[in-house]
Amino acid sequence: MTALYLTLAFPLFGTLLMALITRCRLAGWLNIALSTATLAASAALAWQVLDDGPLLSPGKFFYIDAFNVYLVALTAFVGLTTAIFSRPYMTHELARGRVNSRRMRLYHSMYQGFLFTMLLALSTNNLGILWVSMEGATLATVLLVSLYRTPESVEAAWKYFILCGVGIAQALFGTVLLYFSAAAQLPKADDGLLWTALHGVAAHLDPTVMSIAFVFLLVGYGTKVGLVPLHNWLPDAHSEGPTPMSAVLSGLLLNVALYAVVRVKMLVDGALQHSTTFAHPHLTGDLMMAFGLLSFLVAGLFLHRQRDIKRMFSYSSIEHMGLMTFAFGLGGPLATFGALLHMTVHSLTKSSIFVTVGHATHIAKTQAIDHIRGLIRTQPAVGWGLLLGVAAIAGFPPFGVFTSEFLLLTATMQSQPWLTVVLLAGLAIAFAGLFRHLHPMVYGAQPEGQHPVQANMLPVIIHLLLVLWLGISIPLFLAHWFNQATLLITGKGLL
Amino acid sequence: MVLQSAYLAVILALASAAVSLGANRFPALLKSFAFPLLGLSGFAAVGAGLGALVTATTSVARLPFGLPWLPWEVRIDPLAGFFLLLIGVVVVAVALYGPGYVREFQHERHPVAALGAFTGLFVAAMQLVVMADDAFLFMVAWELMSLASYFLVAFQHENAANRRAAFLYLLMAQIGGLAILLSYGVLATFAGSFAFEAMRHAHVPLLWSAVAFGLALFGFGMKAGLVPLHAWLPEAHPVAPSHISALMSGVMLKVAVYGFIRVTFDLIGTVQVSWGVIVLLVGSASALLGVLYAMQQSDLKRLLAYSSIENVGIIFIALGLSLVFLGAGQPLLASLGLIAALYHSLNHSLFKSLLFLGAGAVIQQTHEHSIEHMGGLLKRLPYTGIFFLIGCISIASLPPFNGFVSEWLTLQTALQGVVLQSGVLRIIIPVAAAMLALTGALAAMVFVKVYGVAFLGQPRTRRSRHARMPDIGMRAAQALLALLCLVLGVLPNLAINLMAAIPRTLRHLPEPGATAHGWLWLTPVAPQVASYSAPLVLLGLALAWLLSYLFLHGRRNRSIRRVPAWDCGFGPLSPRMQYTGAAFSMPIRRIFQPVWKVDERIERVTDDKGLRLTGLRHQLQIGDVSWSVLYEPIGRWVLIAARRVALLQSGNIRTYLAYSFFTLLFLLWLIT
Amino acid sequence: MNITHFTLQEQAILIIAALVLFSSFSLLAQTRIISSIHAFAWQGALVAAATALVAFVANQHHLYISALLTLALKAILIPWILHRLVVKLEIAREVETVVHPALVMLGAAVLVAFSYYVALPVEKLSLLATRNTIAISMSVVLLGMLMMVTRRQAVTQVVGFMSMENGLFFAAVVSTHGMPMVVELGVAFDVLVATVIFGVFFFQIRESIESLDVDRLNRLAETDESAAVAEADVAGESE
Amino acid sequence: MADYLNPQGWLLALLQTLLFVAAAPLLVGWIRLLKATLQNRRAASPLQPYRDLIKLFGKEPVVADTASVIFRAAPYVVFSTTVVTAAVIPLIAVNLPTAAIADVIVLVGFLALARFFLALAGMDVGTAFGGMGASREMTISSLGEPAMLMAIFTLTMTAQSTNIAHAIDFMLSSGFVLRPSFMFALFGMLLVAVAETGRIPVDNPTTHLELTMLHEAMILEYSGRHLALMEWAAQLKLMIYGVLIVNVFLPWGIATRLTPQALLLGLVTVLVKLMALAVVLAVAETGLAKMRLFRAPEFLNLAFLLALLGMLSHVILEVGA
Repeated sequence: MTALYLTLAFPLFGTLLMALITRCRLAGWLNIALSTATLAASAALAWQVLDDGPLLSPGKFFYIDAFNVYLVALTAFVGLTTAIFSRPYMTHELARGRVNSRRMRLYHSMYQGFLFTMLLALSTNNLGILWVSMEGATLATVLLVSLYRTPESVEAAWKYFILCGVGIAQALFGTVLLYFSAAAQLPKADDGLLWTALHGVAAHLDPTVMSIAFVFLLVGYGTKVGLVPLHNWLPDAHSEGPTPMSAVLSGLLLNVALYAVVRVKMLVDGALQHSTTFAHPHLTGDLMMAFGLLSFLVAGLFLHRQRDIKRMFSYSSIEHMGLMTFAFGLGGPLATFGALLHMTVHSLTKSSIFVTVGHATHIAKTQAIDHIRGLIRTQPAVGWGLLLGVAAIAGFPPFGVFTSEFLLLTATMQSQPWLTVVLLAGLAIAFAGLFRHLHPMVYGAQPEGQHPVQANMLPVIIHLLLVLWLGISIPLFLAHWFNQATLLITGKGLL
Repeated sequence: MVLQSAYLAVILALASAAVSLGANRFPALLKSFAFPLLGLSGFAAVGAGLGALVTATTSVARLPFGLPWLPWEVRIDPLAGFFLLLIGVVVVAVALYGPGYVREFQHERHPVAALGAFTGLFVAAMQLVVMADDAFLFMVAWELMSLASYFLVAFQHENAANRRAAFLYLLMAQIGGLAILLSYGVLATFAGSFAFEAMRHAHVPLLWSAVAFGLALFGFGMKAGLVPLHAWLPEAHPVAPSHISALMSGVMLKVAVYGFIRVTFDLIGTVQVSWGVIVLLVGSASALLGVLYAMQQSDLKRLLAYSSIENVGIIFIALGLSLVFLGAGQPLLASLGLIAALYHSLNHSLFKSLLFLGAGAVIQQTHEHSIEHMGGLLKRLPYTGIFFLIGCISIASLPPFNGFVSEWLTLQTALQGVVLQSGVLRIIIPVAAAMLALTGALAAMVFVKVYGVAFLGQPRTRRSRHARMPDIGMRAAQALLALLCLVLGVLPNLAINLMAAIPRTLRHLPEPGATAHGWLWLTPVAPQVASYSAPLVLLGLALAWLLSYLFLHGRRNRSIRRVPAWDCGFGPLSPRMQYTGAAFSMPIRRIFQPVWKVDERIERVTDDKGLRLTGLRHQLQIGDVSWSVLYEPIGRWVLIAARRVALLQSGNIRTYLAYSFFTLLFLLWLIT
Repeated sequence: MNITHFTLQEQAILIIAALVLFSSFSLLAQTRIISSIHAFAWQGALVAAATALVAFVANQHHLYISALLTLALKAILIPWILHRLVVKLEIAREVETVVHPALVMLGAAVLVAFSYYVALPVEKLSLLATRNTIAISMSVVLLGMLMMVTRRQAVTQVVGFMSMENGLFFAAVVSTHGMPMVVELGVAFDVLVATVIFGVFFFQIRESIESLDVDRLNRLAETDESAAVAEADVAGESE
Repeated sequence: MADYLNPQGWLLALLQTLLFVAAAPLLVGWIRLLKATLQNRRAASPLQPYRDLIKLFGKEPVVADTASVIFRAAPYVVFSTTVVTAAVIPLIAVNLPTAAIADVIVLVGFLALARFFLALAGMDVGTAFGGMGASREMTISSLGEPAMLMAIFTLTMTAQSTNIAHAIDFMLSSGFVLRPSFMFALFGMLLVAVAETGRIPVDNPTTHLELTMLHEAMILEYSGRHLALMEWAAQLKLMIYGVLIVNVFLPWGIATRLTPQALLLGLVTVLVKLMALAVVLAVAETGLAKMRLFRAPEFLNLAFLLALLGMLSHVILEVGA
């Protein structure tokens, strides 16, 4: 229990502390230190949960099970590595004069605040608090998106704010409906938002209300997941903010939003599948599959027309989130296992890609793909990092993304054989879209006036090594971990 | 024992990859460690292969990698052993050749570390593909193979053409890989597992097995370069460093063939005659078109790449015959066809690697890629010249070299089509065989062109006039391969006896009695049907040569006078008077007009006043038709779709809000 | 059961609900920013009143607190902040044109009908007298979105957003006597912070495009013509 | 091939080969004589080719200084390959051990090998004519090969063997049967033979007009014994095709048992048949004119078509589907 509180306390404390610290250099290091502490705490928490099962805090306010604890650990981990990357990066930005020390203060404080909201959203047991912290995440990041104060960044931030705000509002309406239908079933009305309580009585909840609620929640949290056609804010926000922000947004925020959707789906499924009257019991799954597939294909096509490197990779994030949504919608242990694995490898790979992209943009002094050239010649570490990262995200073995996609395709083939063709077509299109832009950036001779920058490739190396490891062989404890999560979500395990 | 040796091969290859990572800082590493390790890996592979073939045993193992419920299964049966052998031989040659060849790159400060590392990975991946016994490991190794070779293709990425080739290669490799994955998926759905062992015993309904077969043909055909899925091959093979081209053309295509054989003959239980016919037709088309395209190339390595398409086509003709006979219940002939296909795979990997290594030596010395700029090289590079000649004779399938034997076996198999019931097949098969004959004859013409233009006559450019001999290692590699070409041509029974176990262990086919009458006679079906004795042929040739030589030189005036060429009395010869490659292939270009996208124009160059004609400029571009009819349209469709989709991102926030709004309303309407 | 079976207070709640709906319509109809802010304030007040009434009827004491909260936040604080911002930005007198106002009104009416149709099955479930108001609250939410879609003014968009929040809050109150306290506090906090940040953004937008017309925030489009523009920008950047 | 160990058979095979090689120039002389008489010219003696060969052997060979080793090796390769080819063809007797060494497909391979080196030799000196000749020769032969194989297939489908000796045995054993497939195959074979041996109307062995010659263009630079070998090989090739045609399609009279009288009979009959064939050839060559190079493909397509018809008629008329 203390581990949990510490996990939440460190970033919260960090948020306040950073707001006071004026010396950027110190702040950068502190940022790393706090993230390390958070990671340690979350690791302890994970260990505890793995050993003696789910964990319900007194007052039922927090609930930690295999599903969210691994996301907690992942969040803390990526938070740390990104913090490591962000220190030299932001110092460089400061040197370039794109930010001043006041904004640096804001940046660091909000970085911790963002981590806090993420961890809170993951660990809470109360759907209302889940909503509150999701909104909090938006509030924490929106000012960072407009950190550079360029017209584009302000515009992006505004869109991000409005669209996510509206989406989140819809989610709140869905939550209210949930509460409403639960209140009828539960003795104590105040428990009506506790996930544990709801899950207990899910079978008795009214299917119609639940389905309406699910629609609101799906559209609401789906906006934050970035499902087409609710995705429009995502490429803007990811491309205009500082790169460490893009890394955590792509690597973490989307995961957490999807996590919320899945949690809700579990409830609604409980209601729908036990009811005898309701017309289509697989509504949730079908909706998610439809959204997922749509996002997957559309994002793949979008990749072909990108001019901004960060924008391109944010579209690839949409694509992969679509794939995961599809997989969760597909249901079944195999698909779910694959989706969980994909969540992990995607956030690892994608954040590492954004790290390299950050360095690349520093080398070329622009984000325009047309002006990033010959990275391998200019700075081999960055060039190869980008190349390998993209190869990994494109699903090439021996990287883990291949494994998860392999599982997803297998699962699809078993339940929906014809959708497999669509998936494969989408994969091919997305692949072509990524590489056609990647090639001229990494290959070719070194353009004049382009010099190496002081880059910290440690996060990239760590992430890629982890992904490689997951691709060659999944360690047993991790497999069991995923398996428990699968057990929770689908009711039957894989191992 | 076999397994250990195979593991050793993989580990050594990986070790060589690891070692060469340091090559940028210590260039000596490559020469003194990386390539020797690669060579050892090759020897280990040969050992494993021979072991599996000689003992005709199947060894199985399970490695602690992969998914918890899907460990890596490894299995080496004679088929896998055969391909391990094939890989190993070429790898040994490449390891000999490498040090001398990459020195040039080191001089030009290319990052040779990447070269060495990915070469090692590439070899290891190919060995793993052959060893894999479950779809997951197979796919991992397969895609790793594609990825590593992709990096090698992109090695000299300074010029844009190479980048484009690499991109095209990776894209098509990816698509093919997905198709293969899908085909395995279909099989696994019925087998309930991704282990090959389960697939072998699964009962797949006819429709689905046909789907699986089609996907496998598509996927592996794309890798093997069957027309019209070949577009990447002539782009990618030439731009890689030559020893890599040798590996790609010589070995990687065979790995694709292996995959096809594994899936079709081994995993899919029942085989239909119609499949065989399809494979036969596709093979014939690839063979003919491949050689016709090769005919019109002037870039040496590009020409060789196209000829690889041709040879893969020949291999698939033999496979198609084998499938037809299998479906028609003629196991003996089926195994004969299989043997023919395997034999041609082995031969092609030998002489194609030989030719690519030779081409590499030539290009390294002359820095010319187009044969139109070479000429007279036989005098400058005598060894390479002779070995290259041997390669040309072999690939032109002329006796007494190895190419002829396998093509002869294929023809013999085809001739047995008479035993089939269906008259249609009895017509199709001989026509296909005639196409094969045409292909062979054209191939001979192609390589007369190559050798005649590049190695004979007079040097056409200064650089080819000053070419120098490559170093000993490079020559040794070519010598090894050339020797093997001759041995496999003269003692075919040796190789066939080695392969004899494969049809039996693969699907209990009877061994063909091709070698039933002793080492001297090759009798595919029966001595009274057809027989060929390569040793005696060689003996006869030697005898006749000797006699005529003695007969002529036993007399006086054995002296030979050297004079300027007569040339029907025209003036002194200049290199520019020689017949060019384009001119040489012109008749064929006119006869088979519609096969290419020919862009030929002749410009009249006049003096500044535009009155006097000072010269003619002849321009010739040979385009691949498959681009204009297949690939470019697809690309266009994708871009159009992307443009449509981009309208979503209109930039107006109210539109975005409207999306969200209407999505909500639509869903609400949907569920109530 | 129809309205005659209700107690007087319950009928009063229904009256207020109707007024809230009306306020949403008036928000849609307002063209002057100031007056839309006022309308928004009135809506907040009405919601607060409704909350108080519900608290009285169902004597749920914690609802009094949230009623106060609503009053303070939605009826006073936020309108005041917005008002000051508008004055600061000197757009108080600005009049924005709505395209086809009649059409918008019609659409709004349709939306109300639609949300009633959607909410029917929900209402069957509840035993509260106020359940019929769920349709109302849902339509308030939808009308808020409609307002955001139809208005080009950043400020009015915010107002629309806030009125959505009103709708949500109203729904929570009337359908289920309010959410747990902690949640409501959290929501209130978020809304407050959101308002502040909105304020910040007005100035940022203002300094970046010299106006608050959100239609002019379209540098990040990806359609072809915008691509051409982007090209030009990139070229400019590179020099 | 049970008897491939008896020395007598080998001896006979050797003799037959020598006879084959020796008789080749005579056939050419005979054809020339026939043509001359048909064209009302005073004919040279049929032994003239021998005189030419001897003269050439006597002369000192002159080699262009641009030529490489290939140029000097080619004549020997071409000649010995052709000789080996001749060795496996039953001339006067079947069932000789040599017949088993190679079947008819291998024969095609041998001829291709000879052609390969001939073409290389043509390109070696680096003159325009050599290259031109090589290009044209290879083109025509590559079009001829499928036609020839098609005709062979038609035969083998009936005879169930690609081994010439066994095919001939089959013909003899099955008696005289009128097979439409054989008719077509025979015509196809004839056309291919004409094209391959460089006779009118595809090529003109007597021309030295640079732009019309095919075979001659490749050996322009040769002289002395090299030239002699090349010429001899060409004459052998003509003889080979002739013998193939007469012995495979009309094998009657060839010796099946190795008794002296049988061999004598075989010798006589084969001579008669060859002379008859020569008459046909001479008449045809006198009647026809050489065609343009780019009509040659049509000529060979016709050959292929005939062979294909033969195969079809075999499938349809003789066995039925």
